[in-house]
Amino acid sequence: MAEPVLAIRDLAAGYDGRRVLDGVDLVVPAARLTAIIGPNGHGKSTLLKAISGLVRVSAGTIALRGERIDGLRPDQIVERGVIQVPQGDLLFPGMTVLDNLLMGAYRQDAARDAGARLDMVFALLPKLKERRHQIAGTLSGGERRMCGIGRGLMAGEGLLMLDEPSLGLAPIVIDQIYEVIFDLCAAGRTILLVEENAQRITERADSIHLLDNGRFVWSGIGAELMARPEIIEAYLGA
Amino acid sequence: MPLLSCRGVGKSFGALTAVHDLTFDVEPGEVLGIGGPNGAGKTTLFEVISGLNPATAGSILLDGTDITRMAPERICHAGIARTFQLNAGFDTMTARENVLVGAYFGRRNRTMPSLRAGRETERAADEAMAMLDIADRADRITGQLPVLDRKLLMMASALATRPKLLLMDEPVGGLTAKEVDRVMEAVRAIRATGVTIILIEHVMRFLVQLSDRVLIMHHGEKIFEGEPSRLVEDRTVIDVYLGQGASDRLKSFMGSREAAHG
Amino acid sequence: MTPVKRDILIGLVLVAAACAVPFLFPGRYVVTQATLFFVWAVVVVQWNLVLGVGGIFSLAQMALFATGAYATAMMGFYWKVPMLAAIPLAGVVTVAAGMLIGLACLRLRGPYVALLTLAIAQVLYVLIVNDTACFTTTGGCMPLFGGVRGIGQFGDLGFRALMPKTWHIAHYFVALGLLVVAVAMSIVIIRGPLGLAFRALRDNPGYAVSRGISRFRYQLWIFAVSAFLTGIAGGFYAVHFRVVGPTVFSFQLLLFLIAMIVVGGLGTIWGPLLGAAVLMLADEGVKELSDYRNIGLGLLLVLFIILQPGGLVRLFSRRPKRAADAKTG
Amino acid sequence: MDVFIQIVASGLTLGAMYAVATVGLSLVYGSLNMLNMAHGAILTLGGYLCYAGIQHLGLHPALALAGAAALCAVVGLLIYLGAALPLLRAEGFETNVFIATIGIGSILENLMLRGFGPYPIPQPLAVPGHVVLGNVHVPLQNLFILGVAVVLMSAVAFVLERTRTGRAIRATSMNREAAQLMGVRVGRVYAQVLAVSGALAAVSGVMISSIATLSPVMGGDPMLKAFIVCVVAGLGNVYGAVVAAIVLGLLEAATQYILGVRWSFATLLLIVILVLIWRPYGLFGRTQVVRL
Repeated sequence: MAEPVLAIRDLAAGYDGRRVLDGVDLVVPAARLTAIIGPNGHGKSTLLKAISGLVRVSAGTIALRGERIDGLRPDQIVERGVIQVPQGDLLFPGMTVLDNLLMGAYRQDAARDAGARLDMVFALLPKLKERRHQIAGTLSGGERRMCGIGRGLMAGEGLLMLDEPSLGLAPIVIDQIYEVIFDLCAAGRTILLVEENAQRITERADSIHLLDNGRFVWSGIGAELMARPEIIEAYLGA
Repeated sequence: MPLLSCRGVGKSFGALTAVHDLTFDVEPGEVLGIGGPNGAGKTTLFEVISGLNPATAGSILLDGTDITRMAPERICHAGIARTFQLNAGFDTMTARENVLVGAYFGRRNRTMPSLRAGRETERAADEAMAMLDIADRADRITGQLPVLDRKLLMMASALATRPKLLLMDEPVGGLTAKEVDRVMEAVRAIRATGVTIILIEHVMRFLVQLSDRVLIMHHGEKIFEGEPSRLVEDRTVIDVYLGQGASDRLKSFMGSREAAHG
Repeated sequence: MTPVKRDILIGLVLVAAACAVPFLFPGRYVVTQATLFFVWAVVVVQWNLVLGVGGIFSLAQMALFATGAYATAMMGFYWKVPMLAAIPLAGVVTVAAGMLIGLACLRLRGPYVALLTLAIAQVLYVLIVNDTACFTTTGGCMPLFGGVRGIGQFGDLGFRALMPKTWHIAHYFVALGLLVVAVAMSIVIIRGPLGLAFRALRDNPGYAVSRGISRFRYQLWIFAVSAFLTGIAGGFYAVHFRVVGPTVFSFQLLLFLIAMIVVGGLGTIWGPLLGAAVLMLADEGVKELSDYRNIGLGLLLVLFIILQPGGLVRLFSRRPKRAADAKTG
Repeated sequence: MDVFIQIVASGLTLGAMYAVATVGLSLVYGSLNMLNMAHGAILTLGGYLCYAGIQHLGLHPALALAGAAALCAVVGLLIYLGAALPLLRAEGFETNVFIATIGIGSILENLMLRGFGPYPIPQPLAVPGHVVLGNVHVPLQNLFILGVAVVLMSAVAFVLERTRTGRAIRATSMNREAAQLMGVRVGRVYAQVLAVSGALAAVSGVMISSIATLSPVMGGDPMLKAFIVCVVAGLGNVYGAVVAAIVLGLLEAATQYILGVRWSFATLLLIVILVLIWRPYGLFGRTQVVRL
């Protein structure tokens, strides 16, 4: 098998003294959709933050294409091509949509072909083109999410991590967002996705990992998960 | 007479209307569940009822008394207590002190506070903690408690104000299925003491099992009001909120429950 | 042992030790410095209620102290009010001033409070210093607030006449008495319902309000309560030094006092007291440095905040790490 | 009419000085939530360094000004490395850094007291001559100050709006975590902002001392006014601060003329209190809805 894009071994991380992740192992293969599911408040977002360097890693290693990135600053990690679309969008509220997107291309090598990438993002998310001069703080929930994803795409190639892209959205908007995500997969993008609703991704994800109480308790493909209703019942509820 | 009566309640922030012309009643002893997409104005409705962010239109009556423009602490004294979406707490204080705040200040207006909280207040706080089964956490610092304990603590301090009406904003957000069951038990116990409850929740299992009646909001307006079982038959609700998938799952869940009880 | 009982025990031991001081060190210098220490300790213990317990970043405490001092002096100077009546009256005047400041800060968040209160103190200073118009001419030109030179000759507690040799010991015990009252008040407030309300409002104002605590009422309470003894301490300071001038507004003094609270431990009962003691001693120590004294104190303050952000009192605390700092965010 | 020109001329000069003094303060608060209480001392230091450069080293005034700005930028950088950076790691940053910078300001002020003595010294950097508008003699010094301020403000605006660094600063001040996720090295942004703020403080210190005098405590008054400007504009709002500074300068000139110097500061304060009661987050500040 080809070298994975991301390999995490025995990772422990948390916030001042409180350990949220303990003994996490994860492999994200290239050009695949890897999904993390599990109840809220059990470390999914913390894991993405630890990968991005926002949360300090207290033990274990994170390697990007064989090169260790744990312990690096967030900007260094982004510079190496680990892009996160955070939960709750975290747009720059006082900037226009266009400026938000251009901030996405802040990385040195993304800045060079920002123009071409902008066309690509506008083609993928036409709503953003309409709204490009609007101040981001005044967008509706669905538009904000699209702006957040578009901003992530502006950063160029690399690992794309999406933290609950469907959170708090009306089902119709969720469908649109997932259409974009699946399109990106089909185009060969490596994606690490955190999602609360397992059903939504069981058919499309290449591998699914169930995170509970700071560690992975089950891994497999979607069909296997559907065959184990007791797992869904115990961890995710109906 | 209904315990709570909202008449044409509206709330706008400048040009943005968060809640629009909302009318509904809550009968004493009832549990009303509120659902709807994020940004539908559910939490804003709670802000309006609890007075933290007063209504810009309409009126709200509690037991026939107009509380629309009352200060939030007055509304608390009048008998409405609330829990919050995020795990609000007095983080540097002990769990017991958190509940004492509710027991001492939440029941009546204290213009001239006494030098000590007093026996009765302390007993009320201990009772509220015992009811939610968190008495053993009394001396822990609140900021260091795990999520479930913080949520139960928030409920205990609400109960300590001896409310007629309890507003609960996503009481099981971020909890595992097992923890959801524990909160569900707690809510049933609270209800058994005669407290009327309005709860906002996205976890439909929780919402439909506890509620006598469900109200669905969308873009600040009421798009559905009725029994939980009718939720999955309503086209609008499915279209804007549940989606076909969630609706089917809910239907089968309720079906299995019927079968189990019947 | 309950916390209150422990506090009372600590308090009794300290008072007993303090009573022995004038007999162990009969020299005037030690007793006078200790008296000054008591005065500053009263101020920081009260200030700590606002700053540490209430989490309200008010820098107006020295302006309140000045209010008490000026009110005492002016009552004595203009109306010949006896000092025993003037000082408590000045306390009441200070309470009114404190409540006004509390009212002005009611809707403001952390740094805005700091700026507003600092500006209020500064404007009082500027008004007093710039005032050169003669208000009376008895005994030379005298502006209403005394101008740069301040106000003198307004009266005395009477100890100087009564015991010309040992009046400073009498003042020592008066100041000690004030401090005992101040600490007792601080214990009652921090451990009682008022403290519960103040801390609740500090930790989470929105949540506190929804649990029935009126922000308006308790903000006024906290400013009123902490103003009263601060004003009285100001009055005593005026009587003790027999003159009040605009130096009480000095930024160095403000810094010195705020350093006491921070070094000792914000929001705790004994922290400010400990900090006051440590800084008075440190000040004594750097006196040799004369001109470099303020630099030394500044360095001390900066190092303390960076190395021991919770204050000295945390070293004695058995409790696990506790966020005692004011939440301004 | 002459009175009007007089007020506008001195008001604009005051406003220009306050704007330069305020922008740095506002930038720092906007990006770090740090209220830099040492700002006034840095401002004074700038004035003295320029004086020392001209008087003792015999530098060309422009060179002395640039040198003062550069050295004060270093002081800003040192404050970041020595105080802000370690405090950012602990809880209660806003409170701690506030008090720590009070201490730093006091240290600087006392060092200057030691180095330059307590007595006021004239600032040698002066532009002689004046122009006549109507019947009013407007000193060239005032126009020079106005010119420098306009250039500096334009430069700051250009950097903020048009450069990669500027976008990073704005992004960091709007959302620190999001900026990090875009690849912004926020530590460097903080250092840059404090350095720029130090340099601007130095320039404003030179300006202020050139129409008044140099003394170790001269920074207190402009810092307080800079705070007032910040508060009126809404903390961290850079452009609002420029507008508020100019309005404040004009207002101060007008009240000085109408009520006399003695009451002008009290009047300004009254206005601030009223503004804060009317809008607790300042004129251009956004009200934050706190969700629980």
